[in-house]
Amino acid sequence: MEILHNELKRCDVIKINGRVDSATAPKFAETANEIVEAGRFRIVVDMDDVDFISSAGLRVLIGTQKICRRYNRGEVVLANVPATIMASLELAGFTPLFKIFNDAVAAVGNF
Amino acid sequence: MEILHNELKRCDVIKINGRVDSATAPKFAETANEIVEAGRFRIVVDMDDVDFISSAGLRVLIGTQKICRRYNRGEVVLANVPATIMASLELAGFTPLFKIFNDAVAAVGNF
Amino acid sequence: MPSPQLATFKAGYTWVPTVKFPGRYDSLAKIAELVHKASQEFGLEPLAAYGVETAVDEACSNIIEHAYGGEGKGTIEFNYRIEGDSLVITLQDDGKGFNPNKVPKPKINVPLKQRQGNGLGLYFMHQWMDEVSYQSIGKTNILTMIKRKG
Amino acid sequence: MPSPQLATFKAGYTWVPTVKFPGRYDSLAKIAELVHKASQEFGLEPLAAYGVETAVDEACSNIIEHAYGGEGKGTIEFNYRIEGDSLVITLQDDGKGFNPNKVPKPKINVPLKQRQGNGLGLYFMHQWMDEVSYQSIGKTNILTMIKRKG
Ligand SMILES: Nc1ncnc2c1ncn2[C@@H]1O[C@H](COP(=O)(O)OP(=O)(O)O)[C@@H](O)[C@H]1O
Ligand SMILES: Nc1ncnc2c1ncn2[C@@H]1O[C@H](COP(=O)(O)OP(=O)(O)O)[C@@H](O)[C@H]1O
Repeated sequence: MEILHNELKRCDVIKINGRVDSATAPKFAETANEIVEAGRFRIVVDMDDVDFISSAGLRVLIGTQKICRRYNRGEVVLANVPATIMASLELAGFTPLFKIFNDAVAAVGNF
Repeated sequence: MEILHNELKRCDVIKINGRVDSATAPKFAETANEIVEAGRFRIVVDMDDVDFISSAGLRVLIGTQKICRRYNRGEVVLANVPATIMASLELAGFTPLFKIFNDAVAAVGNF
Repeated sequence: MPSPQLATFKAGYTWVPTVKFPGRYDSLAKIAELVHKASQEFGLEPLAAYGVETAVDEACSNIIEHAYGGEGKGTIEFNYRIEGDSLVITLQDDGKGFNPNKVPKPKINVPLKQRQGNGLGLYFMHQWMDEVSYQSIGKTNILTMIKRKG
Repeated sequence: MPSPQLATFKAGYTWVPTVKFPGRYDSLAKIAELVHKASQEFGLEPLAAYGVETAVDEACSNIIEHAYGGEGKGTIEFNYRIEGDSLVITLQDDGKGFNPNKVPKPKINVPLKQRQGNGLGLYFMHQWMDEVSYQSIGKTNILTMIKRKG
């Protein structure tokens, strides 16, 4: 897994490439933590190149969403979600908890 | 030429596909005019799929930039500029007049 | 006279040797490669194959985290066979056993604040596979998961 | 005795028939296709080919806008030939002629407020091509632009 972090004016984009499983989810969590610890709570997770995400990865998403939504200070949104991962998010009941955008431009532009 | 216009929260994205020449530049100008007439002055021009742009297209860019920069109310920025078009922009002396971003996400995120 | 092993073979049965992986999280990607191979051989479409990958990943993560209580404590034995219209995957460990029937289902349709981050593993296994069964024989725990075609 | 036309042929000279286009802006994309073909045949790399496309597009736009004063008033005759290391492109019209030497250079390095939107056409032609010449013979204006290799 590879993580690219792009700090923009009004939000941060985390682009994940590859597999998010128990081996790699900690790296994703670390990036997300760095962002919220910097006092930034508007995050776009760009999943265009994610091959696979297990419940370990979903755990990071939900944990970060809880922190970001607190005091209405921001939120995590998703972009470019592949069909397979969309099915997982639906099974997990995540689709009502995250705004999902077709592309990263729309996701960034929503903030 | 095909034009896609995407109105986001804080800016508008114009994505141009194909050739911008004297035949098609008026359509580009029309889209840009609609945006500024709606009182919106932050515009991203995404050139990823532009094959060619003549001075007729550059004229639209500079005209729109003048309108948007007035009273410091906004600006036109460029994204995904192909190498050939970058050479044209440089010859035309446009590179100091427009912020140029590697991708549309960075361009939108700059507003 | 055929050997005893061969005698158990049925028509449409593909036998593949068991592969043993260290019980570490970096084995997950390697196990996933075998799962891809199995799904392809079985002829699963991409979404179903993604589901099988998920079920196996969750099962193996649980073995490391819960059965062994951490990385580097034991091994995971992976095996698959294709029996007619069934892809049968087994995972074996010799860690701590558990009773899957005593594990509560995760609460899926709750507001964000009440939503738990964990508890999706077994749920995913049941959602993506057609059959999931677990037995402990002596020190060995065997998880069997079956995916059917169509 | 060879025909007078053939007598002017030199070694390494490719003769291509002149193509006549209506003086309308939607001819520009069609002319660009011929220019691509010419650049490819001549073996130009993509950036140089883009420059030739630009020069021809600007020249034809000027013919329609300035020589004819609008669309649908006359034709543009396009011809190219490859002479050794030179790609020679000619454009002919029978509109109003002009004196290119009297056209001032555009001001390129000025702040946005002073920057003009027009005046880049002739400048681009000279920047992207190695030679640009213009003559009016009777009612016919001929623009010749040459791109050299390397
Ligand atoms: N292979 C296993 N060995 C022992 N206990 C397990 C195993 N798999 C699951 N469990 C138990 O079942 C619970 C639920 O597992 P699961 O649904 O995967 O969610 P999570 O791992 O997020 O807790 C675990 O917390 C653990 O107590
Ligand atoms: N083919 C032509 N016939 C007549 N006048 C021309 C022609 N091309 C250029 N001109 C004159 O030269 C000027 C500069 O042309 P150009 O550099 O292409 O910029 P622009 O077309 O934007 O004015 C034109 O405004 C016009 O007066």
